[in-house]
Amino acid sequence: MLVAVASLTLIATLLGLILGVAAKRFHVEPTEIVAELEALLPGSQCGQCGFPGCAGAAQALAEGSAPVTLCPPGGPALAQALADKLGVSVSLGGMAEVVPQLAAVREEICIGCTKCFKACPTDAIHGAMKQIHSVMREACTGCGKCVDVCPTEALELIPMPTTLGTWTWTRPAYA
Amino acid sequence: MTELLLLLVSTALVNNVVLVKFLGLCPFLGVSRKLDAAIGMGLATTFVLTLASGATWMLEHWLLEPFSLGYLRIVSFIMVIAAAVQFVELAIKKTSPELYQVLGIYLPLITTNCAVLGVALLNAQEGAGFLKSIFYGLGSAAGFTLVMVMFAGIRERLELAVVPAAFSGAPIALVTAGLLSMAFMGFSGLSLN
Amino acid sequence: MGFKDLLSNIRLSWGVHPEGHKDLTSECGISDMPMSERLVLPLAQHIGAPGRVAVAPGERVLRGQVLATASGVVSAPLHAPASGRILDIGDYPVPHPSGLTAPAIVLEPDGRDDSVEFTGCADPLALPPEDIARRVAAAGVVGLGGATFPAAVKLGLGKRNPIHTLLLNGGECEPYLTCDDRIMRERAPQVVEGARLMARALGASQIVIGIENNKPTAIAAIQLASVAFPEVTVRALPARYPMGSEKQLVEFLTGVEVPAGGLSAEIGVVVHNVGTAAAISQALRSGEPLTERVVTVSGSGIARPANLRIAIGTPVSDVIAYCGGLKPGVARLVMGGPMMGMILPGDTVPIVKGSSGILALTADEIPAGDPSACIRCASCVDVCPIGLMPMEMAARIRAGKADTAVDIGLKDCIGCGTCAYTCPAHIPLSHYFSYAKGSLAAGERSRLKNEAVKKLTTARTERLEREAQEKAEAAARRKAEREAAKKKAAEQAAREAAAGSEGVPA
Amino acid sequence: MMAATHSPHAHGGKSIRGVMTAVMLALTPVTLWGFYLFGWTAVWIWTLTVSSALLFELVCLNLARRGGPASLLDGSAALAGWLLALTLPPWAPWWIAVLGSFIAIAIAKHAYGGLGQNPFNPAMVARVALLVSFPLEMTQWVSPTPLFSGTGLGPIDALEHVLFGEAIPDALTSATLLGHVKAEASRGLDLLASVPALGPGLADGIGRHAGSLGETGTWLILAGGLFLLFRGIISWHIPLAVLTGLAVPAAIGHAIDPAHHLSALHHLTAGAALLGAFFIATDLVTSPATAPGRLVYGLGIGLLTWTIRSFAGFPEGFAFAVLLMNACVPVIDRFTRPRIYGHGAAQRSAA
Repeated sequence: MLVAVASLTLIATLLGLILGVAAKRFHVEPTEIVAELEALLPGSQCGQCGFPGCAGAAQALAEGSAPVTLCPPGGPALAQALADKLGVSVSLGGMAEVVPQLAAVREEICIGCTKCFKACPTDAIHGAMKQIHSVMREACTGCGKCVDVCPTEALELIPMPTTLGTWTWTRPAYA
Repeated sequence: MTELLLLLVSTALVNNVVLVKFLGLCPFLGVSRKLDAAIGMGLATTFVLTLASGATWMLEHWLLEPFSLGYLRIVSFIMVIAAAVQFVELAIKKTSPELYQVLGIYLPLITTNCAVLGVALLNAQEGAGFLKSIFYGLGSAAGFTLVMVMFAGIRERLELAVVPAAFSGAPIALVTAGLLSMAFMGFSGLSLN
Repeated sequence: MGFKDLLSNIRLSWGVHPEGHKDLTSECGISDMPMSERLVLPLAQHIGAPGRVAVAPGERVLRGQVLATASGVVSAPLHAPASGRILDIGDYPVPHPSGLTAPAIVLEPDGRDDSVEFTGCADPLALPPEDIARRVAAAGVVGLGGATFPAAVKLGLGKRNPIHTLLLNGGECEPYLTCDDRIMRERAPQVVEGARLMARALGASQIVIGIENNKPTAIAAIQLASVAFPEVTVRALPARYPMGSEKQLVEFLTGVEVPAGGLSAEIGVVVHNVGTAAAISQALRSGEPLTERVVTVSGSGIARPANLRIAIGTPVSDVIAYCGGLKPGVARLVMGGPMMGMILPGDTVPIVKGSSGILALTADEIPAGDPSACIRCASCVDVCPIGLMPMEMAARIRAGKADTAVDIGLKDCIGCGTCAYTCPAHIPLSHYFSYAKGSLAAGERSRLKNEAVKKLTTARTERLEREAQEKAEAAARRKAEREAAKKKAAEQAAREAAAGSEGVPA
Repeated sequence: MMAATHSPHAHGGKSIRGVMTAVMLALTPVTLWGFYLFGWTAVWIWTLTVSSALLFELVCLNLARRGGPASLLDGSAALAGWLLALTLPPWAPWWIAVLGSFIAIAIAKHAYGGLGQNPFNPAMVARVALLVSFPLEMTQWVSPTPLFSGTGLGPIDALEHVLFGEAIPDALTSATLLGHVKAEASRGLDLLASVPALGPGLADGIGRHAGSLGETGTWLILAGGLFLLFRGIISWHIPLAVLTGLAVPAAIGHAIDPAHHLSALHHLTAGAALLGAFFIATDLVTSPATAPGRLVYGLGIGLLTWTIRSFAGFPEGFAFAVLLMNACVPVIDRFTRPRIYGHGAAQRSAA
């Protein structure tokens, strides 16, 4: 009986020692996953994902309580990047029809009250007091904050128009 | 020497540990989604299995038999295997992080891989010599890796196929594993006299 | 064909032999087409930034006057093909499968043909190299093989890496097209002179002109025109498609491969089309800019196939009318060759600098049968000139994994269409690859936009903080001033009070 | 406004039906020889297999609600049934043929999603499944009863035999060369005595000997194979590699120990080697995509066939070898990809 106990404890300590040395030599510092996820997110704090901001969304992603397709402005590219980071497989089907939106000013009823560009997270709308405002297409993420604050409802979200530069071939039909 | 080589071939092909003895099925189905993961898993298991065969032989013949502690066989074997797996996990985490991430939970699960413990116990039961049990471990691990790689290759191709909904995912993997094991029956009765 | 060509013929395992159909137009000499009543000149007729408009609607312009200047390094100017009045500057349909419109200048020729004063040059070869490149740029010459890369920019490659060989591409491996063939036969001296001009601009010591061996008369004509110049050699190329692609031409004529993702200039070689060479020689000699080009109008759906010299901007409908109109049963209008050409959304689109051909194809000339499942016969792998695996890439794209298709070489695909041509299952492989490249580019655009949005938001938050800070400082400053003023007033009052009290007792 | 159709606007004219009909055309001489050699039963077995294959294809296509008559008649199902029929014993009972077709079409092909997506050759999956589950019926060889020689059964009794399947009269039962060798070897007799004893017929070139329905007409198989090579449907790599992979170890084995190993010629002409090399191993769907890959695949099949024939329990290892190498095809494809132009460019000598 004594031999059993003695031999097992001996082997255990020996293996423990080997592993201790190995752990020291193979040490890799753990990476801060939440910071990395937040770095990937667009950072426009637009709240379309339902979380207070990108930091909240990153936290939820790290905990796994939110899907990687939670960020519409990010589009499929961001969903794929988040999936790769978290080592999760993602089906981009759902993302496909989220056509990027663009805020558009109906010039005939814009009274130049400047409320909208104060609300815009990316300063995409420019104009001056009493001047007709206009939206810069490259900067607008289609978050819709401006639409809510506009008193005369001159702002509306339209699907991003395709130009020769952004037109792409459709997916070929497969038998 | 040829006798050991024939042993290697017969354990790898004739009574293949996965497709004939049906040991180590969970990593076989779990990690075979990607070919690189399968190769990584195969090599890790080969290292652990060969190391464990040698270590368990020593344990068996130098400790358990002289002091007739046969009842400790499983406990001590598992301890050695677990230590080997932990060592491999640290090594892989350092050398290739993306393989570590791809293997995920299945890397520490090599400890519970019934092929590893199974082969070690079979060695102990048959009372094979040191070199013979090393080759036996190596052979079954080689068989495991070979089948794993083949199966992962097929599954990677099936990922791209439009498999009917009723079959997609695990069912088609199991059907394929069945066909593969049927193909391996060709080796049954292969005696290299 | 020299022994070396025979030997190298064995090495060619890639490529296909589509039905040539060149007999339809190979004997039609280049004839001029009368000017149409309305020219539509798109601003983006070349690779690189579109031109910046230099005229206003209603303005009267002379032939050869600059309508749009080049903007940025990789761009080319646009000139008026005829004197007349600018009707409009706006969005008009352009030759693109999407049918979308793009900014274009509409010119109404007045038929009086008064032109700008052209500064030609009797012996262009005496010009210094930089001067050649400058004149080529001023003339707005672009690659006429179909790629439409601004020619002058390519001539500038000589500065960065040493160029030892200029390859002239007389392959014209696309079926139906014979415009290069006719140019080589009828303007061999200009082609050779253009080549020598480009070689001089590049500093290249050797010129090799590759012509497919199914054009013997062209080979003879070019050989005759270049007999006096030892540095020019003519090589016969085996007739197969895509022999005329830049990468295949470089590998066959120099034995060295263009590095992946790089330019042929990195291995000291520059490739130009024979049509471009002729255009450069004519532009430098006459001083006239590039305002017209030779176009093959063919296909069994056109009444009178022909090779026409057409002004840039001429609507395709006028070209078809001039060639006797369409026969019944035309299924498809294609600009360029059938293998890489684009379907035209309609016949109102204009001829542009890159239009090498207009084809009216009937139902039995275009692929029939809808796609069925891939049977992995791998004939696409055998024919791919770049050594890719089209069936594997298409399977990955179809499964929605376009990024894994990039790992096996999607970025190296030159879109030559050979795999789709030979696929027994009629799978639209080229379409898959264009779709994948498009969706990857869209992904890249949205990634860049995400980064830009991040910069914008951080800039905005900084701006708001700065404004808040400034407001706070301003408020603090004003408060301080008010206090100071109050204190001064208080002291003032105190002093007055003190002065008052002093006055009285004295 | 015409829909945006992508280039190329031309096509080479090849079609799947063209490929399949060419292969079936190449198979016709061998099949007719099988009919002649084994009488009416072979005709019924062949018809039954091919028609049940087409029936199962129709059922599976409708279940999958995909592909109308076009893909039913593209010939792939008929070809799979045809190849399976050629590897069955000519006087096998009807349910062997129908069950084989079911396994080939429903399980080996449509479970994976139909044409082009099955990793294993459907005919071989069916044959191995039948061989493993019904060893007796699958090794019931019958010596040739040429069609018009009156020895075999008339068309009607042949149909009765196939449907009601009473035992084959003993006079007709026979053994194939491989089956005989395996039996003798297990009884410890050496081959030198037993092979000549079986008479010239067993291994002659003309193929007037027992065997599967389509295995025996050696010269006709070669003719069909060369026709396919000439039409460019298959490339020479796989047939050559399979035959070399079988002949070389056989020659070496025979040289070392003629008592236990058949000669190379015997191995090549016996069993499914020749039929398999030209028609089964070259199945486009389950063979590698590149030339080097095909060579490795073919050599693997040849070697495995020889190993199983010489050392394993089953007399004929070709079907197993094909399945094993089919399983390796994705890995072979992965590691024999052609070098992409411009990558690691081999700076060949400047021309």
